[in-house]
Amino acid sequence: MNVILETRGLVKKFGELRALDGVDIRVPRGKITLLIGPNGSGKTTLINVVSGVYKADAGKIILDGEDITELPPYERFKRGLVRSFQVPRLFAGLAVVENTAFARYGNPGEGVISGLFRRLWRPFEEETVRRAVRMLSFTRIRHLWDRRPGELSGGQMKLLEIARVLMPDNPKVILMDEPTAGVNPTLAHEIFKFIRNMRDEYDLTFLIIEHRLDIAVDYADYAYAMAFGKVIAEGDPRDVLEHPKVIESYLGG
Amino acid sequence: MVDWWIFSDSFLVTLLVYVTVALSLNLEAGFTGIPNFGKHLFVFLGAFAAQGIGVRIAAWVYEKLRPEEAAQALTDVSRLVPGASKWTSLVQAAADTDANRIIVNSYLKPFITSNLAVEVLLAVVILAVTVALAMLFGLIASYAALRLREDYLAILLLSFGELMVMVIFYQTESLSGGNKGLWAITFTREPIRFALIGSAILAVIAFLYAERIANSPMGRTMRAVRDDEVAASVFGRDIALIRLKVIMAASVLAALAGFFYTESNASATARTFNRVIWTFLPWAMIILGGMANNKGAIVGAVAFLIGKRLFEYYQEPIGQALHIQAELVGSLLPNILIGVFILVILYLRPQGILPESISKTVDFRRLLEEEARRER
Amino acid sequence: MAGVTLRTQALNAGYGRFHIIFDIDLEVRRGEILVIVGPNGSGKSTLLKTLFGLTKVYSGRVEFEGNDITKLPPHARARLGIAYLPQTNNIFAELTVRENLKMAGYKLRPEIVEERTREVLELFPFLKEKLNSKAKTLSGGQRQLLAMAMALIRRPRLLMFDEPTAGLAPKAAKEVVDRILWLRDELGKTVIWVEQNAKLALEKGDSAVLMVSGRVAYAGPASDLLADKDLGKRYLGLKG
Amino acid sequence: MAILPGFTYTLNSIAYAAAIGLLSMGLTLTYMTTRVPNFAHATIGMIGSVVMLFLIDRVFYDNPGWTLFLAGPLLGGLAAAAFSVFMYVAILRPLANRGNTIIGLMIATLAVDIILLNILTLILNEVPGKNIPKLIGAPIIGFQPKIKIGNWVIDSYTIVLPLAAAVLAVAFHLFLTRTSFGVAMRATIENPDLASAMGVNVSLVYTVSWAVSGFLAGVAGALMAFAFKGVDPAVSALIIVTVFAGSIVGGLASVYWGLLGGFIVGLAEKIGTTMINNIYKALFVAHLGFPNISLVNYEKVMSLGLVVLVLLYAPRGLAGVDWGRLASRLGLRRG
Repeated sequence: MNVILETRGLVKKFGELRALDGVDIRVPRGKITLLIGPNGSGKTTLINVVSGVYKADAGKIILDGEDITELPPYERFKRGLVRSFQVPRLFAGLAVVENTAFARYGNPGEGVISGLFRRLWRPFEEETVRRAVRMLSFTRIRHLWDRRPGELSGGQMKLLEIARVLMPDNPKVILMDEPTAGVNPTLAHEIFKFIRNMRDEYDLTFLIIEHRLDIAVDYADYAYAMAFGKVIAEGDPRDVLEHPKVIESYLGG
Repeated sequence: MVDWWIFSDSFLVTLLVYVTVALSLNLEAGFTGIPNFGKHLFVFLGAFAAQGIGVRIAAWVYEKLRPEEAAQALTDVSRLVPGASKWTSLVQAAADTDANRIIVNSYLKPFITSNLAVEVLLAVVILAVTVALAMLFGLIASYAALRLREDYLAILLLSFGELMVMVIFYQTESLSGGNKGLWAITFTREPIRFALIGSAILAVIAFLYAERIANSPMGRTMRAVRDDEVAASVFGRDIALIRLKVIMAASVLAALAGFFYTESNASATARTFNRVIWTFLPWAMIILGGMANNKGAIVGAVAFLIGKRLFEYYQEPIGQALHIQAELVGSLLPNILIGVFILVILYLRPQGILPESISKTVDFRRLLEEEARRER
Repeated sequence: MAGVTLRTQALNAGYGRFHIIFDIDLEVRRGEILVIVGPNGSGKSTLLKTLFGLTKVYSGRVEFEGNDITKLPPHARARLGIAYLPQTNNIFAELTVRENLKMAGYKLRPEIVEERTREVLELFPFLKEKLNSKAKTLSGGQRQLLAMAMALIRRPRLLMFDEPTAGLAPKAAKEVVDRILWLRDELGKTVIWVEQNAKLALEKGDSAVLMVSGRVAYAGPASDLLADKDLGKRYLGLKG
Repeated sequence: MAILPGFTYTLNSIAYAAAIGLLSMGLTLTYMTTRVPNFAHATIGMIGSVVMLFLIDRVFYDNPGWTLFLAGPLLGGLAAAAFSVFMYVAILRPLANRGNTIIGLMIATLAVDIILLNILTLILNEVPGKNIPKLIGAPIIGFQPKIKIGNWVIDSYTIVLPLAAAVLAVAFHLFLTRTSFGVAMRATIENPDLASAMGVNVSLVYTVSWAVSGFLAGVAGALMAFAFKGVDPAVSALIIVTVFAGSIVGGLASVYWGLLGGFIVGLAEKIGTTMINNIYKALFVAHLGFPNISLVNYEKVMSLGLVVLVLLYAPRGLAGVDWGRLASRLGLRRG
């Protein structure tokens, strides 16, 4: 298996609670990997630790051969780790197209002095905006380009959040926290179709927390199941879902 | 009818200076979400460069270039000012609250205006000092901005500004003249014109700068940091660095504004740089104009100052009507009204009068149409 | 219908723009335990909050003892006899146990509070020793029981629990569950019980609702659902 | 040369610290309930000073007996409480309901501060005194009963102020623990949603917290009026910084720690600075040839310094420090 993201013995404690209790996962390159498990099993904590929003108490995170455990979030991003949030964290004062364009890093005009020189950043910016427009039309919210997030519906906000994570140049791994929460089933299918298209077209790697297993299972290539801060099963998504331990973790003793 | 002269040169300088300070605060508070409640400190830095530091540099140059005249000046001033034996050099005497006036006006100013090279050089040095001070204090302020939540940060910046102005500069005479203040080093034979032209150029630069930045990728990043730090850092932005850059740039603008303001008054006293007129008033201006809106900040500044000026102009009739002393009408009532006005704006339009607009880094509409055509 | 304590019809609700639960029809009869199970993110807790008036209802209807309460605010529902016990933050940790009980009867007359406090202390004797300790010194299970005791001071007819056993050790969890059964058996209360541990809840409950992706996937006797050999698949939404 | 400051100075310092403590306590209370850092708080205290001044001018001019110390703080406290409630109910609450952010509300408190400060100044300038000709800047230090112990003549406010702080702190503690409304207030601070579900009128609790906060400020202001050279509301601009420092040092999460934080910062400003100055003079100036300047002027650096230290090393203030663990780590307690 060609592994692009790996965690080794990852531990995260909140007081007495060990939210992550030695988590080892290996995310295969160019695949869609599901991360499932009942409430409080540590899925979102894992995403937060991997993306650097929380610091790990022990263990290592390795992205494409490089140890990124100690890096701040923005450095992890620069190395190709992109994430979305369960409740979309959109920039309320930015229009939809600006929200999307912001997600691409590396604009030479991002300085209090370099920002003055249009010639310096214009080509990059034009390319960025073109790409943002493409992502918006891909996610079917292009017509909303000049709206603020506050004017969007919940589903549209999720779509914008998704358009955003696809903006960065050469992302290595895209972490998604419940991309279909709060959207209707039809749209949920479309979102997963879209993710699958992105995987095929750009050879992207996805690690996705998802509760709508009925929908997600058809699109995923691989799955990890967690319970009580540990990985309890991994493998083909359908097998993982029918794994007795997994069912037990959902149903309880 | 209002007499045209109430909009005198010095009023115009004040207006232009406030435009600059409001634009500068807008970069921090409106665009980047840094609640700088200590703005008065940064404005005062420019004043301090013009007086406290300016007179020392000028006196030092005077002593170096014209040692005999400087020695004579020291003797003269020692005769005129009691208790002068403590000074060993003109630099010391020039920063003394009692001797300062005589030395600056009778010796340093004639010396400076008589020699164009010295004048230009001195102006450049003092401007450089202003910029350096602004960056130094900006660095200190941004250190706090890295770690604190916005309400704590606002409290800290307010305390920081208040304490710096109050203690370091106001209670300690030797630095900036304490209660009496110091005369500043001014330039040309008509300092007010110099201040007017300087503050006009500065205001134009500040506006062009703020507009360009607002419509650049940097402006977008600043607004993103303001709206959600965590999301911005997850998308690769070093929040600390962005805040640092913005505070630095804004501080330089504010300090330069303070410099030209002091030039127009020819003197400055630290205690007049209080949080009401140099922090609260600029905040009032940007709130009136709509946060993160540069044109709005200018509209806010102009509206407030003209209103305040008219009030001062009509203080006699208003005072008679209200049965209170005219000078209190000029000094207290405008503050009360500004306070009330702010509360009304906050109530009517929590987002300000002019809303924030989409940035114009590139022509979004054209790119959208091109992309749509390409797709078809 | 007589004997129905609570009923919903085509209930759609969510938070602001996020539509979470769709077309919910359920009813709970007087004196029975209705368990609501389902994987996380299925909308169980949101449903419970909706029944107590804590979410935005887009359409549909909630009836309590025959009265339409869809538009009532939470405190009005509390006054009608509904108690809602959230999963966490259901007690005041910084207050003593005595003060917590006092708060529970805040709007009642002091004599009544005193009398009911005495009754409740008889039912939960362990609280007597802890009366003057801060509630944060209680164990997780004891906190849930304190929350239950607080609810009882108001003499509700319907109690709604949101995952009362979450995060508890098995022994403490059992104690809490026993108390829920006791509420029905000894006190004759009606209970709606949202539970993560589906097997446990289905064993104990009278009727059951299975939620998947914000919709009701099963409604009927709890034992039937428990006996379904495809329960696992059904639960994860893999089988309609 | 003595390192410790003199007796009278110490008494004055303790009184000042007690006043700051009362102010920090009130500031902390309203922050805990409504989350608004109130920049007008010190000026609200000045209402108490103004009331005290008027009482002296109109009533107690000839005979400033002990009743002055009862009437002044009480009436000053009530006036300040009334304004504080007005400020919350008529200004801050409507603004919050209109969707203003925390920064917007902070600006609003600054606006109220400016309005109130200028109105008080206007009153003192414009309303003629009956006995004291010029009210603004009137020194009233003489108008208080004297306490004589041997050769010492003590300004009695320096005794009354700490006493008042102690009494009010105990009274407030009893209110919070013994009355059901007080318990409801603590419950609301911890979890407003749950408290409201129990039938607590949360908005009434908030209003009362502003009343209490204003009352504490008014009492402090009334007694503190004696401490300054003349009654001038503008001193609030200086005091507010110290009050915030006290609240932040306390942690803005417990009224008791707020009181203590204010007290500590107040003492540090007065006694701490003097001691440092004395040490500087005795050691650095006398023996090491440092310039002979007075460090006493730098008392506000002390409060800022404490704030910076606390924010850097104990971001939740002294209230957030785990004292038990600290004690055992320092070997004071086995643990």
